[in-house]
Amino acid sequence: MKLVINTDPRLLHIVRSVIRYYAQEAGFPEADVDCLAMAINEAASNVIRHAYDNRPDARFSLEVKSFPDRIEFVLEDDGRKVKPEAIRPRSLDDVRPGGLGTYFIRCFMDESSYDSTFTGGNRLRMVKYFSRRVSSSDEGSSQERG
Amino acid sequence: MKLVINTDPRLLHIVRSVIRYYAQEAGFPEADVDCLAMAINEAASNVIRHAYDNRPDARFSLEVKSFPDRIEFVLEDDGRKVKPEAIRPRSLDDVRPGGLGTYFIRCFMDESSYDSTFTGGNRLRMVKYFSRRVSSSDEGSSQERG
Amino acid sequence: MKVQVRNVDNVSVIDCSGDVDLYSSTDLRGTLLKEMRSGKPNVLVNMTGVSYIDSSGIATLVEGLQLSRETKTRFGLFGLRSNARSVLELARLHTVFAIFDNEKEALEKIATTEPFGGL
Amino acid sequence: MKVQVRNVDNVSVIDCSGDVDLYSSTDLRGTLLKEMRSGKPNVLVNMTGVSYIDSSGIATLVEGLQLSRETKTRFGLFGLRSNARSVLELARLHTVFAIFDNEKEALEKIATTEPFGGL
Ligand SMILES: Nc1ncnc2c1ncn2[C@@H]1O[C@H](COP(=O)(O)OP(=O)(O)O)[C@@H](O)[C@H]1O
Ligand SMILES: Nc1ncnc2c1ncn2[C@@H]1O[C@H](COP(=O)(O)OP(=O)(O)O)[C@@H](O)[C@H]1O
Repeated sequence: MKLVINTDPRLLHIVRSVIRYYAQEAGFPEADVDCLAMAINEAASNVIRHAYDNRPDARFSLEVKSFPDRIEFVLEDDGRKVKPEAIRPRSLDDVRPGGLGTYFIRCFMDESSYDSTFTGGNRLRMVKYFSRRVSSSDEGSSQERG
Repeated sequence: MKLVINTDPRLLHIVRSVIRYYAQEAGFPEADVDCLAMAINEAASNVIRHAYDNRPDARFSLEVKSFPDRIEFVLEDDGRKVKPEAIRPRSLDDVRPGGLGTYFIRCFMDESSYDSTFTGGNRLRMVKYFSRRVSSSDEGSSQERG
Repeated sequence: MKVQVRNVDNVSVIDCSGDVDLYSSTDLRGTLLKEMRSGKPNVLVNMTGVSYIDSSGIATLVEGLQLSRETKTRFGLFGLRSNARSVLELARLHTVFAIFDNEKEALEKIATTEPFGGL
Repeated sequence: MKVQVRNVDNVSVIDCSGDVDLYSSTDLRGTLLKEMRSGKPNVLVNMTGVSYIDSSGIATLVEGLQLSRETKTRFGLFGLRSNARSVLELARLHTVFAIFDNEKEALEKIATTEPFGGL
């Protein structure tokens, strides 16, 4: 499935509905379906807020691909390039508004990384495996890019 | 905007939401927004039922393009080719279930036609002008293809 | 969409809410045809909560109307919102259904409504 | 999402329902900050109808919490569904908010809740 829509927060509910459908179809339990919808909602919200400074008339695309062992989400935009090192989820001791989106993405996805070879704006790839792998590489560097 | 999704009736509400958003953005009054959402809902339902015989795992695409004078919708599928001459909205004197979808499309759109040069399955293009043109050609042949 | 059946005296009231489309109309169809086939003398569809109805929903209601003639069920609709009413009018079907404004009127009049001969 | 304010004695109850996301959280933010700035002594957010809340909704609540310290407003939440509660827990924010089970408990306890010193 692929969706190319405006960077308008009023369309986020559509993003969540579509993700919920494909996550359910892929066989994820309801709790994971909620988490995946939320993670993609957060990633799309960040595109709107950070890559496009809340411009509602730009575009981004979202692709969902199901595989036997995983589901993959690819979000592409044509906005300002993210400096992956700038994306640092806030420390949880820090009670302030903000910094939660990337933290939720990291919680809900097994992998999340920006494609440094992408020539447009940003290409964020997120992966969720059917039975969540818990390995040291997951907990560490590969997630910190998300 | 472009959407490529499964031929699953459970996704039709998403099609309607997306169309409503773009029709509103284009500036159509609420009554027209409802009609456009319904027309595309009918066209997509027909793809699911007739081009794919209710297979939920095929795909179709929907594209919406706004122009200064009109909004265009293009629905593409890879299913069985429609014989345009087979599409005949039922006569309104005929009380039976069915035959209404293409009638509603004809009522709500100013133009609607299958692209005979399309090499895949079907490519249905529908157009709505901002101030509905009422001309003899509209009432006649160009709509009967819908 | 949600579909639920209530029995009010000898009338089956089918409460529908939400969008009636190709997906959800199968639920309404199942319930409607079941109520008629089970020999209920009067069946009403409560459309108060129906925010959207498309051709598959209309087709379902027409199917109900056709079956009601066979099963001799008195069949009516009530509580149509303006968009549902417009869709029925556009399809020129508003005259073939017994349409009541609200539940009170529908319950009062359904038993004395002429069985439909329009089909 | 819908946001509405009710006054129950000297408590402002902000009823929210639907999805709180980047689009709708601006409504909640506006209402929440306005109630606090207008000098209401107690503000409660009724989350009973909130089916979804994302980071922008949580950020809005945290902003309310921060402002409540400046304006000396007692601020609490009630009626959280399990998914809203999980999201707050995941963010480790469930302990910084005064969270009540339901409106009755919230109204009884809000006036005697310690003002928050956790920020
Ligand atoms: N798509 C993006 N484009 C550019 N910068 C981003 C993007 N996503 C996240 N960031 C950066 O990462 C930071 C943390 O993001 P996040 O955890 O979502 O919290 P918030 O957006 O509320 O600050 C942001 O403040 C921003 O600097
Ligand atoms: N996308 C399509 N592909 C193939 N045939 C179609 C398509 N759309 C419509 N048709 C044909 O046109 C007829 C009328 O369609 P419609 O007015 O929507 O009513 P119904 O689908 O209920 O018969 C259909 O029965 C079908 O034969």
